Amino acid sequence: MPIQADHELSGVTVFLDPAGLPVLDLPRFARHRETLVALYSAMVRTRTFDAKAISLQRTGRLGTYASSLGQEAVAVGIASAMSDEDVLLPSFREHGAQLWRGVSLEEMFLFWGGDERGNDFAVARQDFPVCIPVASQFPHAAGVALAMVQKGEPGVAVAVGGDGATSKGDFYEALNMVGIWTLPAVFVIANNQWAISVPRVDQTRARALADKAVAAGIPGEQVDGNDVIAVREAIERALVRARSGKGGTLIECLTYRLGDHTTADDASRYRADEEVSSHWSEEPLVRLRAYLVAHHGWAKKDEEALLHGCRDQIEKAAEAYLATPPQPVRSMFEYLYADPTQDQAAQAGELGDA
Amino acid sequence: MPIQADHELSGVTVFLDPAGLPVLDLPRFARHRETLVALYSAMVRTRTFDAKAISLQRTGRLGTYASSLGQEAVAVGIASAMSDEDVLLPSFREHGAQLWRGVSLEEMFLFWGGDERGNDFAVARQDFPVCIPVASQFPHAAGVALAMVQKGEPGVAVAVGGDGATSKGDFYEALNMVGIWTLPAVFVIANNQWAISVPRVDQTRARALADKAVAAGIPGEQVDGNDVIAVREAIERALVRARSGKGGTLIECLTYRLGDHTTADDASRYRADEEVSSHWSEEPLVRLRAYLVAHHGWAKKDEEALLHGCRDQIEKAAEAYLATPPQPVRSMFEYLYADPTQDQAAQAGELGDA
Amino acid sequence: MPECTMIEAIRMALSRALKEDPDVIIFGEDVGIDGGVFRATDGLTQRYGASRVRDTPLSETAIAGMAVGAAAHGLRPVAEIQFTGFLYPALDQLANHASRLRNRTRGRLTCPLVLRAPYGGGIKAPEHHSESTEAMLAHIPGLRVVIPSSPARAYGLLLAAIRDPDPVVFFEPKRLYRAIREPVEDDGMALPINKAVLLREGADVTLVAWGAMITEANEAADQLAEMGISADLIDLASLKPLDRGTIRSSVEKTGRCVIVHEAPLTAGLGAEIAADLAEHCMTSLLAPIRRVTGFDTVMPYFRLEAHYMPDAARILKAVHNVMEFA
Amino acid sequence: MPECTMIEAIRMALSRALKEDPDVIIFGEDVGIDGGVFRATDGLTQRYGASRVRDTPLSETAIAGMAVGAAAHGLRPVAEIQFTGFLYPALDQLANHASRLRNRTRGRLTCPLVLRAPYGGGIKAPEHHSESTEAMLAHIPGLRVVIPSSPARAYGLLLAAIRDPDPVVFFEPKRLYRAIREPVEDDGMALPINKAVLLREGADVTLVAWGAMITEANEAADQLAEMGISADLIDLASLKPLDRGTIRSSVEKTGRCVIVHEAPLTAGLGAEIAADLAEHCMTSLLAPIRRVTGFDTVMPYFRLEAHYMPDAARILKAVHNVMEFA
Ligand SMILES: Cc1ncc(C[n+]2csc(CCOP(=O)(O)OP(=O)(O)O)c2C)c(N)n1
Ligand SMILES: Cc1ncc(C[n+]2csc(CCOP(=O)(O)OP(=O)(O)O)c2C)c(N)n1
Ligand SMILES: [Mg+2]
Ligand SMILES: [Mg+2]
Repeated sequence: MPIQADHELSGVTVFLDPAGLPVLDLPRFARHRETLVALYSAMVRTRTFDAKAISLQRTGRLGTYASSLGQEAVAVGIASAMSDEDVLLPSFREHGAQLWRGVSLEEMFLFWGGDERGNDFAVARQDFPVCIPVASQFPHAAGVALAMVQKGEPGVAVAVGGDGATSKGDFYEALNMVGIWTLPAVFVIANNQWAISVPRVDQTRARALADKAVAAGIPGEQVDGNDVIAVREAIERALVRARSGKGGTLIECLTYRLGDHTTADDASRYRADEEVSSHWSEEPLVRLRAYLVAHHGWAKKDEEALLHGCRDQIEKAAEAYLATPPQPVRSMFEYLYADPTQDQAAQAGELGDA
Repeated sequence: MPIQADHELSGVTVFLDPAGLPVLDLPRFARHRETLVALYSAMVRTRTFDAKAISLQRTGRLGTYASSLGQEAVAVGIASAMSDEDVLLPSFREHGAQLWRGVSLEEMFLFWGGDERGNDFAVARQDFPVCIPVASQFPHAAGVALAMVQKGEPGVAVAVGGDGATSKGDFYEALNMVGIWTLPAVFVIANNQWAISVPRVDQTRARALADKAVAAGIPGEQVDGNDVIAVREAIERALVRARSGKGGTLIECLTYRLGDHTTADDASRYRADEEVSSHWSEEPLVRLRAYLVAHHGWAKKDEEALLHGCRDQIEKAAEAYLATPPQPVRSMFEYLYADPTQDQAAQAGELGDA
Repeated sequence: MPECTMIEAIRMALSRALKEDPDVIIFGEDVGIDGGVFRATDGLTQRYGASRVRDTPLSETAIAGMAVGAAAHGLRPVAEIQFTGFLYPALDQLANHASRLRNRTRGRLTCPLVLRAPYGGGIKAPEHHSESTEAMLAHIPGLRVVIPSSPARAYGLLLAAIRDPDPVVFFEPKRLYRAIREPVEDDGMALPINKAVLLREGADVTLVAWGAMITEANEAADQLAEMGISADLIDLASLKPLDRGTIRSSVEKTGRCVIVHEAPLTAGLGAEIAADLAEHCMTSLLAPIRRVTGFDTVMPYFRLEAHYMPDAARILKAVHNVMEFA
Repeated sequence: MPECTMIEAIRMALSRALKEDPDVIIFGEDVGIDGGVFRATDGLTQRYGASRVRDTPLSETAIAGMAVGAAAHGLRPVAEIQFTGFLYPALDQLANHASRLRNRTRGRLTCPLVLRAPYGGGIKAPEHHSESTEAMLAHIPGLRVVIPSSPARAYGLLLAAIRDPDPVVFFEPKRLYRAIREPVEDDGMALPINKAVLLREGADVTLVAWGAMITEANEAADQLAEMGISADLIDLASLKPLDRGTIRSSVEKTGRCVIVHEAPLTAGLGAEIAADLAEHCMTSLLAPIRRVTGFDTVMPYFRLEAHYMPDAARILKAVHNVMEFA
């Protein structure tokens, strides 16, 4: 009498199909041109940032960089649903979410350029920096959510990780904590089908990553992660639920990593070009643009103005980044403890006048 | 469109109800008096061992001891289903399983008496010693199963942990590995409703611990852990499945910890006596004895002979244990590496002639 | 002033911290109604509520990770790991996050958490219940590591740890939980967590120890005194950052040093102390620096445990050895 | 004899191990078709099959724990952790199980596993990709810790690690993966993993280093030679257990010692070496023992990384300092 994962997957939430045709009534927020343009613009901005970052890396002016090409809707969808009082705990591929939250382009370049000042966000000051050890941000999110509860704050902690992250024990332990304490946390999985070279099917035999919510007794759901409207709608529902004291949700966004894992990776070693090109037809910008063109009179000149504006902004930010002198060498000692230690003082001395 | 854990729990497998009345046709193995008597005897032996261990601890002649009172059916049910070629990876409460597998009473006393020789089993030489860090035995089981596959051995790795163990990341990571590689492993949860002072409901919001299998895409099921027939039947099915190359299973045995967590614990601090006494009516020995009496002519003299035999055996083992001189002090250096290191030789010197 | 044991002093400090700062929160396995397996939190959930003194599921990684998140978002979590042997799953969060968050964000987010754990051997506990892992933690930049050796120091150091703006690992020598009583005033006074404590003064040799080894070192010093050898006894108390100054001054005076710890010799924290002295006090040294430590082997199961742990006799032997050096 | 890089030498050793022993199995993240993020396993899954060179899910704890189970049941797993910064979740299995299984069972079950990980800094990698955690591991009784510093030593030491009957942590200085070429014969000859290597001989000072710091120390020694100062250069190679004899003999000869490592100073492995010398070679020492190490702070993001890493200039300064000591 085995229990199998025999419940029906309730289906993947999607509003706009790859061609930009609505397959469901759009949620209220998506009826406003302004909102849709903002979402679209944020995705374009993200993609433009991405291209610039890669070109800076290729020319030795940025460090190893993780492109979010093809996943812009996940990041933008998440952040656009969030309020200021919420806290974002991103992995390393949510550039679009960070930008929407107010992290500046220059800060982003600084971080990926190997400078801690890129994490000293001028706004979104409660948001966490990019998390490199996969899945270790999920317990942080449980902790942030716990702090919100204790302090009676209305916020929700929103952590994002990849499909690979769902195999880690910390993801699971944190999910279980969210369940047990009914914490206001939303865990988002950006399932881009690959963890470096390991495809989704080799990551877990769970039918859906959203199914893992069952192990913690909280709801899980799948959304089309290339439909920014679907992502935002699902996150909004989860945020409302969390804010009303009903606890956490696991949301799996189905998307695809169109680029290499990072600039240090060569995906052609392990996946077929045809697979990648087949996914280009589903990417998130095209479909929203098509919808804007068809329903909101988005014209060529709008598109050009947007692109031009983005490029301009990003070029300026890149220039500012490139012109930023490194921190003084002694800065490496200045932020470790609130008060520098004797050892550090002695060791800083070894640096001489650098 | 959230996915909820909306699948039906398929129900808890049980053959003998608390009164010993069969509620289902008994499986084939349970139709033989001999088999049933062996199962019953093993449970009685386990409980007798338990009582002796506690009394030795109370009189300062054994270390902290974890009683398995009330959970004998889980341990005996598991081991009785296993073959010699299988490997048992127990937590610290499966005395009945270890005894069935051939670990001697004296070895058991030695181990709990703080002597490593208790882990140098004369038989069951591939079985793992008791695992103290909760849940860390589950990845070992995945590794043992992997070795069995690589070597073409017919065995299955059987790991056992408690309800508390299911909250740990290593349990989950290992379960996922078993799923992904279709490994011949059976993970058994002895859900005794408590992890020291933390009740099952505060361990996870998952409806059933068996549900956690969903997160790894393998089957999970619940059995009445106080019905040794049910435990053995479910484990047997899982072993057959694993041996036939179909992969792992998670089995949750519902039982109850009738004693303190260990001899260092005082459960009256955190749970009501009434709760405990209510569970005495469901404990595993009574029901099988009732069935044996009703259907197999188990007589008072059989019972007395059994008890007497167990006590006798156990007293002898305890005496042998108490008479065993400690290992030479230098033994602490002799088993760390295959070849002792220079440092150790130097340090052993410091021990003088001890 | 009431006399109390270390476990009572710890409970007193925790209770005061909960009372004085609403942001203090305690969580861990069995810290609630059970009051912790050693009773450090006995009565606290009843007194301060189950939302401030919380039982967690059995999840050391999440306990540490949650503490990081909660601390960064304004709480002062005091998390308990039930035994140091079960701290390993928490190390990733300590080393990769707790210790770095301030530095990574140039001070924007900070991590004022305390991770408490019963530490060390000597109580005939089961396997994996007697570990001494302080050296691993003391190697991690950005952490503080504190180990008290008496009830009063436990009280004052724990309060300091909780109030400190940075992450502190607080190891409690479980062998001392109930071994000593001393007067402890619940006056809310913290002790400095960047200073070693000179417990007794002497002229001939410096003994450096911490935790339960203070008792052994002290006993050795008593016996030495009878033989006319007087010792400085330094309780390190704060192991990271290390108060090198106090140790160096003492050794500059005595010229001899014996370091005592329970953890295995190789790469134990005693090595750092000896290395520091070898570098900075070489000309003062009248004899080699000796370390009296646990051996480089797994602590034996408890039947032989006593042979593994350093004791006054082994310390005396080392002291005689350095005194006789010519 | 073909010249090869360290990464090629490692691949050659792995390939030979797979070929010579059917019980050898490789698993880890991206070790399969991708060949590992540094290509250490490039082509191996194609050659030996996907069942012997296996991609795992993203699960460091399970990778280590499975390696323990597989090793105990007769395989010789060579598991890869993608970077040392992601090794922390594997520590529980290393410290609580791998290192102890033989001891716990009085030799009945053993744990012949190798855990490989790209190690150290110097390649301008992102956060958490440049860690040096060897001291934490070297503190754990029952483990071996090995770090090669050249292609040929990588080949011979890795073969030895795989054939060793006990668990070995094998850290590969990623900065050297492609930095040096030297002739490496694929002859299946292992190098001893309990011996340090005297790389150059001198009379005036002993330099002790490992991994990528050998390159810096060697450069320093070259420059010293020009100044008429000759150095013994010891490549520790096997860090645990430590070959104390080789170091002591050298220092007894030279009377001076400078130890170099990338990891932070405090409680780094340099401390153990200095402490050992301070205890056993005191009378030979002509000058204080100096350590040139990473600082006691988180390695800065890569823009400032170079200022954190010890280099020949810092080593020279320390050597001059000990040479001038009077
Ligand atoms: C704990 C840990 N292990 C390994 C790595 C190296 N690594 C970086 S990203 C990555 C794959 C992550 O896959 P996924 O979670 O799907 O996120 P994606 O990169 O696809 O966005 C790996 C293995 C890491 N950063 N952290
Ligand atoms: C990793 C770890 N954390 C904490 C402990 C201390 N501890 C020992 S048993 C136990 C509770 C275990 O509960 P459960 O898994 O339900 O098993 P049970 O004791 O009920 O058989 C705890 C917290 C431990 N041994 N290992
Ligand atoms: Mg992915
Ligand atoms: Mg339990």
